[in-house]
Amino acid sequence: MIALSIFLIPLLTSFLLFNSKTGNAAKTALTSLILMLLVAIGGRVATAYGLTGTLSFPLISSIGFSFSLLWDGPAFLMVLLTIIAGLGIVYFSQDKEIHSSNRFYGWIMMMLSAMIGAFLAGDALLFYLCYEWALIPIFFLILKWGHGEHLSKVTMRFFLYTLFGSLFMMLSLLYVHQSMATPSFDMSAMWAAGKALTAGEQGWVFAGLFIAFAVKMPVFPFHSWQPSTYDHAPIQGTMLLAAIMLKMATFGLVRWAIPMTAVGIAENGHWAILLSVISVVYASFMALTQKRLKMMIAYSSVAHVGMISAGILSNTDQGTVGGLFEMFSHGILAVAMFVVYAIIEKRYGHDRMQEMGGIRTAAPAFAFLTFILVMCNVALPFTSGFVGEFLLLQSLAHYSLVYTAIAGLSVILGAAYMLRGFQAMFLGGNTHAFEALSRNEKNILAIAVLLVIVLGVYPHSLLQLIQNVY
Amino acid sequence: MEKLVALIPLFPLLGFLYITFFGKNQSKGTAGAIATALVALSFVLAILVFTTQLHGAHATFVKVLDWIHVGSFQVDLSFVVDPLSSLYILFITGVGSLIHLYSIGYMHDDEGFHRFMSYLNLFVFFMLLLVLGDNLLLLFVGWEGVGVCSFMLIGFWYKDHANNDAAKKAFVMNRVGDLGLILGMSLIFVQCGSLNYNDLMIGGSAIGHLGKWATLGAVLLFIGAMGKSAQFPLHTWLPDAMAGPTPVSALIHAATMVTAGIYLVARFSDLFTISEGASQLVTWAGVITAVMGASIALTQNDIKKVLAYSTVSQLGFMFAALGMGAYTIAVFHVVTHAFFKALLFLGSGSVIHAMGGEQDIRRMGGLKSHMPTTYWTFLVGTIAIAGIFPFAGFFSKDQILAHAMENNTVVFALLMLAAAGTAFYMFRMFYLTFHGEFRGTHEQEHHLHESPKTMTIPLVVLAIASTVGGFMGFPHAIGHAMHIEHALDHFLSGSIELTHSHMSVATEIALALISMAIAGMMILFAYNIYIKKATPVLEDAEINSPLHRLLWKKYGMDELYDNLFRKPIDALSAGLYHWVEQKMLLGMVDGSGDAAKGIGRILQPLHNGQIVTYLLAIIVGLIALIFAL
Amino acid sequence: MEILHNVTINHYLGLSTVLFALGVFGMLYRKNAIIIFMCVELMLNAVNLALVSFSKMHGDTDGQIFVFFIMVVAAAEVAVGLAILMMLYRNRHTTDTDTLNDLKG
Amino acid sequence: MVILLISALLGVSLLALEIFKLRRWMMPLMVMAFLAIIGGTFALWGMNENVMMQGMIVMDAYALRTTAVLTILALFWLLTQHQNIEKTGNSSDLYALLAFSFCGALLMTNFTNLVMLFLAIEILSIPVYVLAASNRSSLLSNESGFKYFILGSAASAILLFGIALLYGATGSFDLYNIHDALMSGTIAPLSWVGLAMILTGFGFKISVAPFHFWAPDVYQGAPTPITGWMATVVKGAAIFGMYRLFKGAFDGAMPHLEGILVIIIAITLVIANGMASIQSNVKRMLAYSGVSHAAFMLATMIIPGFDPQSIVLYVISYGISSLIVFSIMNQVGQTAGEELNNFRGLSQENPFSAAAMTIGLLSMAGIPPLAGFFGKYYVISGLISTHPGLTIIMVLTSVVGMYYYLKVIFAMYQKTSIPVVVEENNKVVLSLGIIALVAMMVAVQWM
Repeated sequence: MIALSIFLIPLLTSFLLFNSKTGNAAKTALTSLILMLLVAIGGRVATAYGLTGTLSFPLISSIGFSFSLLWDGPAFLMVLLTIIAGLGIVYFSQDKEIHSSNRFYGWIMMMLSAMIGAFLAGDALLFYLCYEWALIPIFFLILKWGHGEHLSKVTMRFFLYTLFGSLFMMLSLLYVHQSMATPSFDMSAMWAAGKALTAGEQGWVFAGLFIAFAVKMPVFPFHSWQPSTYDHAPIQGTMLLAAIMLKMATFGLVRWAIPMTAVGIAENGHWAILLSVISVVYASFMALTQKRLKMMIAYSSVAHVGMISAGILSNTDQGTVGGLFEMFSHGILAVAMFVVYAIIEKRYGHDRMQEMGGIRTAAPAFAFLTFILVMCNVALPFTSGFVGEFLLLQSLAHYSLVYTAIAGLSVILGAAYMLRGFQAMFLGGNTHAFEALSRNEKNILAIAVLLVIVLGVYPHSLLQLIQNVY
Repeated sequence: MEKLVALIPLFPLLGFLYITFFGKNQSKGTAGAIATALVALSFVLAILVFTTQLHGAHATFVKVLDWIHVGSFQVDLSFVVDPLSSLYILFITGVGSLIHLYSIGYMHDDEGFHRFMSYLNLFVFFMLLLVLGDNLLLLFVGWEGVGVCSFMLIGFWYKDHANNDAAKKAFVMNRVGDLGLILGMSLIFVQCGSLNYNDLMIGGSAIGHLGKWATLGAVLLFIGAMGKSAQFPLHTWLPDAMAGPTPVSALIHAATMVTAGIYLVARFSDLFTISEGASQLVTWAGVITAVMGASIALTQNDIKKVLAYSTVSQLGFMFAALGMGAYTIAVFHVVTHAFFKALLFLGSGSVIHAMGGEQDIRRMGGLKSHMPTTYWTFLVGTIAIAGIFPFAGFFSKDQILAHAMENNTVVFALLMLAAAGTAFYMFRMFYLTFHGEFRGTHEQEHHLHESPKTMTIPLVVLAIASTVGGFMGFPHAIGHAMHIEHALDHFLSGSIELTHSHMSVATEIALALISMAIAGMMILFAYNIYIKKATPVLEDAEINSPLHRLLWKKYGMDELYDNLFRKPIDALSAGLYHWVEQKMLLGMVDGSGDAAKGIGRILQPLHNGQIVTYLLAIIVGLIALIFAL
Repeated sequence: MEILHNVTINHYLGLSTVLFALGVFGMLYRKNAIIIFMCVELMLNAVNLALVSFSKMHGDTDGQIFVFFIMVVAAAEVAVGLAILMMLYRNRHTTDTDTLNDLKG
Repeated sequence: MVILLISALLGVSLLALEIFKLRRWMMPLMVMAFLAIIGGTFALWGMNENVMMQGMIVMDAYALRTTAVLTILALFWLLTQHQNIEKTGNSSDLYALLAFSFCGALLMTNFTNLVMLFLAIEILSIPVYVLAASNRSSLLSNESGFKYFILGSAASAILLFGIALLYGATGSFDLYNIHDALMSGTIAPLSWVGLAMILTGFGFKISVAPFHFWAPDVYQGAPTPITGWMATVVKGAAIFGMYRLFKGAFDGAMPHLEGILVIIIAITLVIANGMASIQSNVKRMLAYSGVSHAAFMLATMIIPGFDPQSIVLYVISYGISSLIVFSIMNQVGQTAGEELNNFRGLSQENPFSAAAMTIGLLSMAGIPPLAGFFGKYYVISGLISTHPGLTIIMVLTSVVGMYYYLKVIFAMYQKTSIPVVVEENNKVVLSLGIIALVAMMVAVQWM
């Protein structure tokens, strides 16, 4: 029931918004999100006292498809991320000028609903449905509220590319599904069926799944849709993509790929880990050469997810837990970093870093908060980025120390490009008139920084939540 | 009593938080007093903790918080109290509180005063974490934390991009070392299954599970140490780091942070002892650094740059000692070095303060009469570093040399050379600064003054420490009779491998005399050139002799790195971005779309609207089917 | 008469095939819509011939009955076809199929 | 039997109504007839096989389901298109022709004898020849009707010759007898040739490569409502008939057949999607997309076993999606034109139409949770273990498919100063269709 209501609240809100006036769309969305947060946390507490949050009823019994929602630690964590990121996005944009805002927030809420569905899904087909369905709202968000001269080309590329990937996931899931005596998409049945396949078959099944996830995460060389899409999307869309949407893919690795095809990955999945590791370094190089803030953040995001992917695929406790933790941390960080971008872009009218400078003098608090976020981005200890990234590197080290060393290069390169950007924008003497941050902007950054530090200093509870679930 | 250790890092942290969030309303005096008092409080606690270790060393663990527990990976926020860590916290908080006090005066006119004090507090917090952590990961927290503080403090005057560049360079080069440390940790965890000192070394001996990986593990840890402690080839950031305010140079880039590498190697002495190869590497890196640092310092004219290269060189001495197995001696040198180098930096700060920001010793001279306290304390520091009995530097440096003589003659010769150079460049700087005629502008001369009390008190305290600090490590020859020989050695034996020496008393005394004689000769040499002959120092443009130029240009390492790493990496990423990212990958994606359209374009003429064509296609299809079936 | 007795099913089938092929080739080579239309009829009649002969061979009447159906359908087709053709001619004043390519690509 | 009678009488009654000048009763009559047929199928749902007319036709579960599907499509077509038909002025002729065609379509679902098959095809096709040319003043419509007629009757002749040869080889027109004959002993070369010709004939009717060339021309030229009819009811009936024939007579009997079908499907997918991606005329693009959907429908034939669920689901999901799309297409075509540019800015003044069209297109593209996804799902799920290569081609071409559907969606949501404005006269029906597309997820299990 808990899971169902968290899934339904945003969906219903989106329908409500589509049929309402533009007046207080943001308030409605915020209210709904706060309600979700309360239900989620209350639900988690209630679960501790024995209430079952899960739900399952058959939809198409002939193929074993049921509407089944889980309410375990990882699912809760990702839902929490979705809600928090959603809150951040809506809170941030509530005082912005947005045309036909009711539909705008409607699409956002629908997107959240689809993603929550994917995170909660205890049924492979349901996961796939939500995974695909999430494309539609973001597609309209980009198309209708995006900007830039190549908007339609970029949107088209994004949509087709990600669709292309996820269709391979369908093939893989169907292959596993077909191998059962009594077909069922139920999670445990799928896991068992996947494990029963030969290593060779598992390798192929994994390949299909990984291509889907690799496109969405994205991992080199499947990432070429991402920077331009981030660039053209409205800032809220970019946040949705970076903070939550790509987590569907990494979460898919944890929830579906690893349990089903662990043997296949170990024997025939080296290429995927190699690609992930290459992705980390390659994206760092890309970020190093960017002149624009948004692009730099975009590439740094690619580097982070490459690390998540590599760590998860090396398949140890540290990898799985570290991966989940890093997803959460990166989600919050992504929202915050793009808020920083939006703040600067609004005041300068562009985001070419080399043409800025001295923001620190004008807005010391802003600089302070941003610096902590930058440090989280380069995985400084006592920020949440460190806990996740370190666990992932540990996990990767179990697989190969050489890969760890290569992926670890991002430790150096990340510091180089992040500090280069920070220096260009915030430090230096020349000052440009810089309007003080609004209360909303300040609040959202402060909360993000607080979360980042609290999670970095005391990640224990969160880590306990997502342990030993498999 | 040991439980109190948890409070030691807490006080500076509180100071940081308080000044950051509420400091704006406080006057500079109050804020500075709070910051200093909190560190001093920690110092008092550190003394208490230290005394518990005096009577029979034993390691105690104090757990504060559950931190990261994932499967077999179990790491807590937990502190270790043992001789090594208690010694370190003692001089960190001690020297730290003095420098805080000094900063109140030194930074008084700076608009970023509050910021400065809070950063210093934060730095002390992280430095304490580094040495108190009972596992490698917590050490790493402090390790990175001090790195960030170093970044913020080097670039403290952020409006000048030269400072920011130096800060960034320090951070990124440190990160190169950090990668080594991360990999080392990973290797140790994978092979030994734990990162806790207790499992690895103190309570257990899991470090032995490294087996054939021991050398690799030790080398990786040492790479981390190289970055933080500015060892060749990762040393170039330290001289640049002098861009920060002088107290920062004293605290971070002389006394404490840069010795974290020595702490790391000393802490893992069990590992380095079993790996001959790694120890060799440590020795040679140390020797090369010592000689190189000393040689560059001979030609530098910036008072802080000279001290910086001197620090590099002294750190090289310490690593040479570590590599030769003299862990306790290295730590001894860390402590004495902390005293006299902090003193020297603070003294130079006092000079710079008086000179209105001027740092070039060619523009100074004759300051002796204007600032007597600074002069005398600076003299103590200079003698101490030159290695003259009975000042602190003599004891520690001499034992390193003695140990080198026992082990490897080449190392000994090179270290001796570096020591000789040290005496020369220190006195060169000393004479040029305080003696002779004043060479600056009239305006500067007019403003010359002795520094305020907050600045001179720390100088005096440190000067005393530099004078008597060496007594804790009397060599056998002197201390034997009083039963206090190697007091520090014995104390530290609770934590790290003991240094073994088989040297006879006669040799020891002979060596001490020789090294002092050489130092004395060098001092006279410097006196001869700069006081007696008053040879003017060459201006930058006049430096022509190739050797001089090479040294003055710091062996061209900065340019080399620029051409070897920075430029190629920038070019590589720009190239990858243009060719692979934009042309190849995007081209592939868009190309696959064109491919589908291409199929259509090719087939379009077939769909020409003619019934005949369509019929023909049907017939051809039919015939094909007939043959296929 | 001798020859007629030697006519086997294969001969009928051969003839039917030839007729069918003629129809096909006629459709391919002629440009006049009416001729093409007649060629279709020729093909249908070829089928009729085949069906009747098979019917005879199998000794049942199914095939022959089928022929009646085909004839009926063919008649219907003729009616519809001619109507369309007339309309086409009225609008375009030609029955040349080569010019009928406004729809293509 | 009753069902067939209703459908046959429907056409006659419509003509009669015209005579008695009761045109306004035609539409209700048709609706009632369709509802009666749907009701009939539900009433008979669980019954046993019922062989009728001396083994010429059979009412079995397959026939009932497919009948219901075709009738639902016809009803939905009627509800979305009746205004357009009535606008033409000769609605009675058109309705009657449609009713006859519908009768043929129902016959396609329940024949067991090749004679009935032939009759069904002709009854299905001949009215549609006329319908395609029904816009008498339009040269394109004329051309479309003529091409359809000439090529269609040639294809019928080829099919017929195939039937004759098969009859010669096996001595029967009955599906099951043919199957038995083919299964026992060696297979005569005649039956190979016969099969090839039957396949050609059906390939033409359902329009798969290389027999698809007529489809784009005819679809484009015919009046849009008729195109909708052809793309849904006619194509559905043809594929249902083909399924019955192939599963009934040739299943397991012809060793190479499966391989041949795989090749045909693959070629069709590539050609159709490639051609569709370069079209600027939306209607023509939809025609090519219809060809690619035909390939999917054909693919249900090679799913092992006789499980009509996949084909039934595919036809109805594709049918409803296309009818929605063609309905909007028709409105835009009448006001602005059929080119891609004419769709520009549709969402500004007509958000409902744009949304409906978008949902229809997304469903055709197979985006979950719309019906089109489940259609594709069953096909791919059935083939994944036996023909993984083919499924990969399906997936890749689906992406191309998404590309050209997206082009339309982009155009509709593009901002423009002179947006197209259309009349929205059947929102309710279209909404029902959209709901059906979403509800299919749950309804799948009853198919």
